[in-house]
Amino acid sequence: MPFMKFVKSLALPSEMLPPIIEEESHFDPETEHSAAKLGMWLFLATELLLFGGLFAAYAIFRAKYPEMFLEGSASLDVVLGTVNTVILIFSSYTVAIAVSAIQENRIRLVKWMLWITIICAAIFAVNKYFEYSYKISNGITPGTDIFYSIYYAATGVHMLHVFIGMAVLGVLLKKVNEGRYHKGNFTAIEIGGLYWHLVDLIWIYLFPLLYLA
Amino acid sequence: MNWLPTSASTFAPEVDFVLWLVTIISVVSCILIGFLLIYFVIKYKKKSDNDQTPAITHDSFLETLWTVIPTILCIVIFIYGYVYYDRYTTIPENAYEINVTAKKWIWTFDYPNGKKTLGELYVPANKPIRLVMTSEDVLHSFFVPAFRVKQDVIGNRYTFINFTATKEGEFVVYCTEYCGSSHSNMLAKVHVLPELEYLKWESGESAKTSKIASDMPLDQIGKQLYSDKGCVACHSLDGAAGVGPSWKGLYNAKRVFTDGTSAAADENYLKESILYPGEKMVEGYGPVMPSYKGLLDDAEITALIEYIKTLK
Amino acid sequence: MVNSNTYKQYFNIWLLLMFLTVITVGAAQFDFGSLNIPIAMLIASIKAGVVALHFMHLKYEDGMTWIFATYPIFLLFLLIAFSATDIFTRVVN
Amino acid sequence: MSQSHSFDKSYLEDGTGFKSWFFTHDHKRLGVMYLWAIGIFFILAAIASFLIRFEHLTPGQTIVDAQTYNVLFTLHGAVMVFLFIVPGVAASFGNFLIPLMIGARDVIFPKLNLYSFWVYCAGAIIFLIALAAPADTGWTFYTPYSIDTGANVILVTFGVFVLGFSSILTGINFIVSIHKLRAPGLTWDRLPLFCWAAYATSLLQVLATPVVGITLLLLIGERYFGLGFFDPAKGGDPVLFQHFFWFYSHPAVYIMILPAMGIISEVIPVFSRKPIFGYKAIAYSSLAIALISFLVWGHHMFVSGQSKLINIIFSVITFAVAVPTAIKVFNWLWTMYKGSIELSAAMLYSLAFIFLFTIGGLTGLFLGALAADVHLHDTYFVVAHMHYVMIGGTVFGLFSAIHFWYPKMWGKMFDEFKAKIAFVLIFIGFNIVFFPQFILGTLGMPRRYFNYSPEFATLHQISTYGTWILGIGFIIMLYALLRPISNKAEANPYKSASLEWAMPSPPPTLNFEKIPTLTASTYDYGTKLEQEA
Repeated sequence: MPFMKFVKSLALPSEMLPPIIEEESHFDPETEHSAAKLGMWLFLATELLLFGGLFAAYAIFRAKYPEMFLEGSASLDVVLGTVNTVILIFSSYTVAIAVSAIQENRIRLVKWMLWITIICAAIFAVNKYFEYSYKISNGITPGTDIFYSIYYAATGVHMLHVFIGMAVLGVLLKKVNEGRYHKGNFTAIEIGGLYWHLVDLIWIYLFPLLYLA
Repeated sequence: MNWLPTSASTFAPEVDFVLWLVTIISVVSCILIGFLLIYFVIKYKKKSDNDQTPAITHDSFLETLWTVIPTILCIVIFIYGYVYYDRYTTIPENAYEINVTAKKWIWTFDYPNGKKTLGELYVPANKPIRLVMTSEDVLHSFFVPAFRVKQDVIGNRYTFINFTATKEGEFVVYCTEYCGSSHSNMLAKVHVLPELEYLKWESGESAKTSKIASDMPLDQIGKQLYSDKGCVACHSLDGAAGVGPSWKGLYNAKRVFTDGTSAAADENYLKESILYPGEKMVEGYGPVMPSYKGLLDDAEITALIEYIKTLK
Repeated sequence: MVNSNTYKQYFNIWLLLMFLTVITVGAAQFDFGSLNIPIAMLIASIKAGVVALHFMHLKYEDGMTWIFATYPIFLLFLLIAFSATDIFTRVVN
Repeated sequence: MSQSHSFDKSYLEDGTGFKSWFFTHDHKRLGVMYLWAIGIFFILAAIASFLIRFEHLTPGQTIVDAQTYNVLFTLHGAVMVFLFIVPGVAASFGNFLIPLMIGARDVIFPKLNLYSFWVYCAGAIIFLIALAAPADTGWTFYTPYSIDTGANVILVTFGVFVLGFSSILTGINFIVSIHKLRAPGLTWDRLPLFCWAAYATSLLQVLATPVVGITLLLLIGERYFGLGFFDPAKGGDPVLFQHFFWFYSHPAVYIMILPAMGIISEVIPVFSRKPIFGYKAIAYSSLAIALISFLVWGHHMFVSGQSKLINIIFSVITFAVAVPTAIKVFNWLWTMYKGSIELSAAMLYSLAFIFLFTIGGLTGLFLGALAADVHLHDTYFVVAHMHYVMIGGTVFGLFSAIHFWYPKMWGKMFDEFKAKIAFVLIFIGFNIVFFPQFILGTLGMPRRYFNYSPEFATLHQISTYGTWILGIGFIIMLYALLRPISNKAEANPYKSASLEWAMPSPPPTLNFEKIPTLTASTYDYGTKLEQEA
């Protein structure tokens, strides 16, 4: 397990922490922490339902036009899709490590993990870019047929979430570098992590539905 | 004052029954609640700041009462609504099928024997009719208040209306699904004829040609056709540009076409535009007008042109 | 809730997810007829469940969070069920 | 952010100038700003409706042409729905009241609350820009018309999408606040009914809005990228658009009405000096509505080309929802029984709510019954029904709230007499406008019609005259509210038992110096009877 060794090598505990700069709050930290998580889960519920419209459209049109979907799906690049799946799942793994590491004050590990996650996201985006441009250069556009409408709409909206996720992780990384997060203040990283996991979750469904149908 | 339109189909009295049923329930409930409101306000009016009031928070009997009674009423209303709806949507046996095509903003009707009418639907009385409807563009909805029937008309698929007209006469058809600037002009007429007369009309000895033969002046016939054939939906009479050019001052006016040529709108141009509207497109208008070839005979076209001539 | 075991656990979860990904792609090479989609969705749901429970720590959360996490799935089911009921029962009666 | 922790300055005096308002985290200031914003948009959309009614004074063209008319009703509908009534009571009074009622110093995420307001402003600005090149689709954006039309649909739908975010974020804030910030002793069965209603509303906002979000996003995609889901010409299904749209928009009806029901449940006990009758029934039915309202959307589509089977299913469930609503009406009514009723302006609006909402609800029965709906769908009957629920219900509820919490919000008193005159005019005017429309509908007058046949002229004219009375009523109401007669309001002028009245009027910025502990219900009126104990 070379990666695990790498992770362990980063386990340099207790860096010097700058003084806590916290904004004033009217509520105790315990309440704030649990509230933030509950709020985030609610937000994830809305994200799920946002994609829900696309899943519903998929279900209905797939049942209506099975051949079109089989044909369309066969034209997509399974290898590229699989690579992207592996990348996203790996990035989910690294974010999970980051969330746990911050609770132990292993700041360097957190930084590394966030960096890896962002790079994974970037690779995912680059792959997607090649996929799109290849399709479009072959004259396949969102208006070609309903399958490609679903393909472009679903992966497009998902891509948008990847970009938002990258931005969120980037901001978190910046704040980690500034020393804003530590054992006593890690809610933001936990919540940002939840968002990134959702991006992964959606892809876990999109991948078989679009590429393997 | 009458609150329901003429009842002219077998479905109409059934709908009216449901309407009456719910109206009676509603009026009684409204009076009850309105009465209680006013009665409580008067009876329990505040007398002083020290009024003693009982802290009532529950009353099992009343709560059961106002749960059970509305439930029963709802069930009754649902059942009537359902039973009549079921009857209306069941395909009648030996139904006489007429195809309906909706297009901004005109209704076209195709009859089993190949006959075709625009903006006017002819049906025999007391015979089950089934309309097979589709749209060539956006959503429309076919609504005949006198028959109490309504159904949205959708592109790329068929929707249906079943009815049996019980009254002879002329009834209005509305489009009730918003479809653009002339939505409220997308009207048609249903002519319910006695069966024999209908058969006569269908076989070509139409009652309508007698209109031309009558001693009405030509331009008056044209005026009639203007609203009957759906011209009204797109062509105004007051000079305002609609989907199509206004007819006011159209006769002999100079028309500039999309290919850069131009011509005067004389009799021959007008006739050509009615029969082959896509041939010469005037700048600023889209190719949306249907061809009236086969839908208007020569006498009718002449009548329309005469009418246009009168619009200075 | 973080201890020395946590990272090892994450690693195992990741391995499991990779394994399931291989299964998904592998299963797609065979034709199970009408079962294709249910099988793919089953595996995807196991993956999603694993991510939610372990990576997203849903297994440590309280009942309210569980309700908010699962209710949208029920709503999505409703949306699909009702609109599909409409679209696939439009056959002329 | 400078936050003064003084508890002897009211929230209105704690900082002046634009920045102190536009960057505030204070839920009360945000509530007040929402109230102003929705008020302005209400007036804007109301002006559009006056023009629409004026156009109908005569058949054919009266003041505007057909295309302008279509733009006007789209503007009226879209602004009323998305900028006024959906944020409406929940964002304004929800923000102002929830922390006060649950005994908290603010909502749980004060910064997020400010961001939602900004997002609302951004959405509103997009809407206003879109007015320059307006849409003509109606507020429902039905496809394929909205795909084909040459008018500007993208900007308006994008505005709705942005506003959806504001709605979602506010909803999350309220739900989590009510979960986490209730004062000690404020158990769920003591929670004020307005909070119950706001909680249910927030659930709907959070769970329904994303679906309309993706639907409108896809509609933009259809226009911009040529997606084909909703376009029959591309093998798509326009009825599917309606499914998606009403999956949100039916729950949205409850987003609009539930908070108003909450207000009524607060106002009636205070002015009857009685505890609310059937607290649990009202509380749980709010929650039940939040769940069941997701099951009835298809009753908007009985003649849309939906299958017969699904029509029947939706009709059954629709009637099932009618019953809890009836129960609520009787609960409010029986709260007044043996009370000591004071007819303040706020109470008058609440009583009018009960009566008008009853009419709105009962006429819903016509539309739920399949056979009758075939005739009434998309006629003026639906227009009248909807306005009886939305104006007679929500707007009257909002007016009741504006009058009831006026002393708390502004620390001033308005002239009850003028307010009551305004009420009488508004009540009469409203009924003159909308009651004739029921008859127009049964007679077969379709909605969204620029032109109409002369047989409908009389009823249309009566309806138009009504808008003038209604308009005068609104102006008098505004006058009464904007010209207070006293600059000093007591802490609790109506002797309410609810928590927000236990602090000075207007309250200090952080509300409670010491978080209170509750020992009794907030509806603690009247003396307990022997048999009740």
